[in-house]
Amino acid sequence: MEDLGLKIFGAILTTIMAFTVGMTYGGIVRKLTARVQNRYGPPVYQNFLDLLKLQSKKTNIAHGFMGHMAPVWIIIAAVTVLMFIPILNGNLWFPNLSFHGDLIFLLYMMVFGSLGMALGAGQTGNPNSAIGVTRGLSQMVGYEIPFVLALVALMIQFQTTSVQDLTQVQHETGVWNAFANPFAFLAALLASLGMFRYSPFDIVGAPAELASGPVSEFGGKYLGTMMSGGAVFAFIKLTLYVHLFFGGAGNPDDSGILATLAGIGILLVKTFLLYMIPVFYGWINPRYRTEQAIRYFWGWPTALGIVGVLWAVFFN
Amino acid sequence: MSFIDLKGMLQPLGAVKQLFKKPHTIQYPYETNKASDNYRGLHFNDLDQCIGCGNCSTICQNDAIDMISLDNIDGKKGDSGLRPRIDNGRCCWCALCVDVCPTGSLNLTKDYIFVTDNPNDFLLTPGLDNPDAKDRLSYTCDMNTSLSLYDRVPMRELDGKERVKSFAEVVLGYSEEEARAEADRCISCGLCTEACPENMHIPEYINAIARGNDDDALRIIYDNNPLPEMCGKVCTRVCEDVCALQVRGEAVAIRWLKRYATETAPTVEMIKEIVDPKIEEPNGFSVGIVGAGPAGLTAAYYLALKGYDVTIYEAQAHAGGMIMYGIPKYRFPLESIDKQIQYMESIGVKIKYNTKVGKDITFDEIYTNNDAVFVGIGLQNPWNIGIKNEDSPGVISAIEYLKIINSDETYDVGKKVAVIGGGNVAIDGARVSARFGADVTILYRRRVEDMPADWEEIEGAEHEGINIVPQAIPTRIIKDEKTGKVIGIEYLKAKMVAEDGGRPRPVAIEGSETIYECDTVIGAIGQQADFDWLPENYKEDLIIERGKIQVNDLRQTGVTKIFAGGDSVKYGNSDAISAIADGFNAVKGIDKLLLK
Amino acid sequence: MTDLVKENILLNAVTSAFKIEGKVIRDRRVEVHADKNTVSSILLFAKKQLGYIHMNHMTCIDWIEQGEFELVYTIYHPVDKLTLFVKTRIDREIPVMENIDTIWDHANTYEREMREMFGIEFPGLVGEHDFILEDWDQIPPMRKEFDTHKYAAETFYTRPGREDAKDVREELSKRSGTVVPDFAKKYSRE
Amino acid sequence: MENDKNSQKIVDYIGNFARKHSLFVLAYGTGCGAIEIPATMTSRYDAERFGIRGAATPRQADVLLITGYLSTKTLKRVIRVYEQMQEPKYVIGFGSCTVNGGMYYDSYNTINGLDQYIPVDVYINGCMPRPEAVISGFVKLQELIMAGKANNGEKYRENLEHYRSNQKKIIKNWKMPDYNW
Repeated sequence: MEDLGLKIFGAILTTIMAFTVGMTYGGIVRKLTARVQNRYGPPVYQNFLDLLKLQSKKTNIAHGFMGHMAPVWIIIAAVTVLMFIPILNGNLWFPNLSFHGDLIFLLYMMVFGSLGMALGAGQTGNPNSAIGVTRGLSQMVGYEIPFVLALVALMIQFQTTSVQDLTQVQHETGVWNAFANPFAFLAALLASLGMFRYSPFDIVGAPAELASGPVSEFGGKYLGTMMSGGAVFAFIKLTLYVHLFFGGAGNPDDSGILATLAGIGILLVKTFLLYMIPVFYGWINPRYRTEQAIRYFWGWPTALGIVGVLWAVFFN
Repeated sequence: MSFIDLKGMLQPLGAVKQLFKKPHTIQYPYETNKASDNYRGLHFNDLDQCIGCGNCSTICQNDAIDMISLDNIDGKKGDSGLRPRIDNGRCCWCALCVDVCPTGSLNLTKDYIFVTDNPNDFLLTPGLDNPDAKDRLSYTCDMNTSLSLYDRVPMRELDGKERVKSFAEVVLGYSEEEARAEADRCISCGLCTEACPENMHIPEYINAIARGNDDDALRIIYDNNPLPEMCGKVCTRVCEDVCALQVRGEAVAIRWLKRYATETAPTVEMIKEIVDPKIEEPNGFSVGIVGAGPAGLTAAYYLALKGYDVTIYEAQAHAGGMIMYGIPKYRFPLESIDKQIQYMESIGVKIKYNTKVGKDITFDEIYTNNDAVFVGIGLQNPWNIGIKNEDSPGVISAIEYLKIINSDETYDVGKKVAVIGGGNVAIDGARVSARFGADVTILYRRRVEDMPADWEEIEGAEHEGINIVPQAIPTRIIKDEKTGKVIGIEYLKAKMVAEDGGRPRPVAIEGSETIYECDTVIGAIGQQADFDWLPENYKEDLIIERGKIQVNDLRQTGVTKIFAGGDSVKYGNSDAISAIADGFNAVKGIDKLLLK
Repeated sequence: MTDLVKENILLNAVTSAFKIEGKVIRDRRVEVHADKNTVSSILLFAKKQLGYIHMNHMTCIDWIEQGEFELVYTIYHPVDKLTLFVKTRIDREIPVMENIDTIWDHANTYEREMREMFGIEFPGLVGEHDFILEDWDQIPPMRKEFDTHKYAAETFYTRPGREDAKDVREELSKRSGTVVPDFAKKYSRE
Repeated sequence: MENDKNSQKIVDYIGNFARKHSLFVLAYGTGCGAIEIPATMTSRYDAERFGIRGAATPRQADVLLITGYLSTKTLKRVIRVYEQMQEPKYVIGFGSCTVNGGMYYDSYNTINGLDQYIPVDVYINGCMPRPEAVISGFVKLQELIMAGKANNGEKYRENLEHYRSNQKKIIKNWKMPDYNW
């Protein structure tokens, strides 16, 4: 029972941390983007204000069952996925529901949020939403291929389908997977550009032409909830990448306060640096059209993914 | 094309260095930006400088400017008392109002931020609501950028050397193009109409000239002035003193434009055809008029139009009064007067010449035979100069002198002439003398800029070689002991002493006696009315104070049946247009008295 | 200044073919005045024979005093860079004009606009009647007898608070106690 | 009771503070002013400092910018957009045209006073207002929000009859859906 209590506490702690970190990163990115654009930009906590305001707005518009469910779906997907992500490697305070094969499970669950959004957007009947969803799903088809190839390469190389195991391997050998299989890493990294939907892959929600795309019919609390889900998802992706390729964070043998804080610190540094890659890529790139984006993902990233798989098959 | 474009891949990294630069954001509202030098922001109006001409309101394409009366601003002559108020809910800051402001009082400022939650806040009275904006003027209207035309179309004149040779008319008149161009300058504000004693419809007839409808212009003029030819030539034109354009530039040549309008109808028949006066059926009343001066003629004309039986009794052989005998012919030729008189007579005004009331006919007779009497006798008797040896031969008053000259008689002024006084009559006397080849000097007590005469007259005199000695107080006339004739005049130099609440007063400087040698001294320091012809019993009832008959608004005297006008009543200045106004108003009075 | 050779050749070609009047406005601008029935044949002739393959514009002018609408067809020769104005006048009371959207498709847009703004009928013109205006129930707004100022004042809200405005000329007349006669008022400032 | 009131006050304060600093703007580019919005968003003026940010759809927007004259045809769309916005919502009128018609005051198809058809919180003077003026308009709106005076949606709901009758006077063929708030 003691174990279960700790797990429940850990789940709540994880969720709060994921939400806070995700939102803050968003705020920092807005600030940095502003600075790169030679202006001051909003304060770092702007996203929290936005969320607070959105949640305090009246929301009287109903678009049917899926319209109501979409944000909920997203947040459920986000929290569920979060439960399977190791936050700190083997730390007692941040337990997770790992099992053998959870990497494959995550692959499916991570699409779940987008699907919920797609269904909700479809129910609203707004043509802009429909177009946005089509574009979003097309783009997803684009980046999923290199991403899956990269993960398959890892699975083959280390003969495991558990995120926990992959992290443990890196911890034991001391070699990050980013160096163990650089091709798979590069493929996954390029795929992550699409995942975060920063420019140039932001045609899904292009405000000027699509009226923010899939979310165009969602305002107020719906949008706020979606925003929270998005923030959690951003944290999930970053943490997953850190654990898959950058050796994870935290020491599985020590769950003391100091070690935990150090682990969190390392996690934040690593995730932030990782996050800056798509953001930076976004600063300097204009927007791609959907077919350009797909061509991009099916070009170099996919090739790198295949090389990564071959590397895993033939050199290990 | 290389396989991997390394430069192309790394170049964008340069964007990162922006992170450490100072942003070039202006952190409004914590920092402010300076508006450009001629930014067109909210309006500012200098309320003291503004004359309320309403030109801004007229030009505004968005109907955004209203003229309203403000509490602390009263109208006066040359100021309508109204001030513009801008509806910022209409204004689009095109600044046309600024460009056409004749005084330059309306400007735009650098203030452009005005935010409110109340849509009724957008009415702004510039100057009143933002008095501190004066320091932040940006788009202003200077003389170069203004759309108003400040320069008068010059009037063609005879050359000074040419004109002293004869009594030919000095002013040549506007040609059609010149008149149209000059009329186009008018902004039709109407400030002049209030200044004009007769309240002529000045903007209307100038507009008619500008649009090429000279006939309409003449009709509008004849609506309340039957002597436009005279006014067009010798009017004192107080209207031009209050012209909105005169504040910064030259006034519209209202007088010359009127002259132009009258010149388009050179004969009596044409005047009659164009003006087409509507003469009403005789109403059975008769009015007697004493004196065929401007006042009497005006009263006669409008009374005749209204169907009265009008008779004028004139002592001289010519009608016109002071315009006939007091104004030299180079300013107002004889044929012009004759034309006007003929036109008067053609509509039924009867004039009895050489009929001096009190001598050829008694006033009682006129009084009893008519239903009303109008007295327009003018000022006939000159004031004395009031210095020693005034009665010597060679000393003459300007009025007498002009009368002699205008009656085609001769008067020998000799080689050198001194004229005392600074009014129009003095200048007339001087210029007439100059035409006889004399060397003329005007002695005036004050400075040249204080002279009551028209600046055009003064300039004309200077062009004709007349010497003006200002600040000179005559003390005595020197006469030759043997012949008794004038040989010179002695005067003291004066200095101007500022006086509280008045114009500077000349004070003689002791021991500065100067002698000017001359053959003739012409005195022109004012005239007074002659009431000798009036029976004593009327004199009391008429109430004559300080030489002037007291009348009410309708020019009615103490005696119900007697009306009076012209120079001899207390109303207005001593000029022709005031006399015309008196005549015009007396008609209203007579109408009221007789027709009720 | 060019010697206007091209322009005169064009003018002669059109005027002699249809026996109509015309003139060279300035370099590269030629206008001809046609009868309303010959307009389409002139346009066709210009398009097929002379190479005026592009219609720039088509517009209407309301000559209310003459009781006529003037229609101006502006067509352009992209090689010679000449612009030909074909002008015609139609009766204002019976405003019917031939439909030319068979010659240029985009004439349809201009004709629909004119139908709505001037009330000119083009028989056979395809398209909804509510094109630019919606629910218009007055006379066509571009006709000169339509008083747009009055209509706007009646239909739309005008913010109160400006009733105390005074007219300078009236104020001055009132102060001096005179009245400007009616015949003179037309020269007063509006 | 008093305690309740105070807690309500604090909630209001926090809500207003968040609203004040997070304004999602729907720029309905009707007139000339549409060109001033991008300028306001540029790095020179940087409206995002105030949490002002473009919202592409009326569902997400807090502020509706009417950037100039409205033709009767556009008014229909504006009313629909406005009604789709979720409370609390605010309207900013740009320039003269929204106050008293501006230079289109005598046009046959341009409305004159915007506040007759939808309630307006803040007017910005100008033709058109410069970006600084636009920002000062937002600052004014922020003040109103903080003071709890910006209750545009409520005003509209309460005076719906008035606004509807005015709207129907202009839009003769009323075929608009009624929204339930």
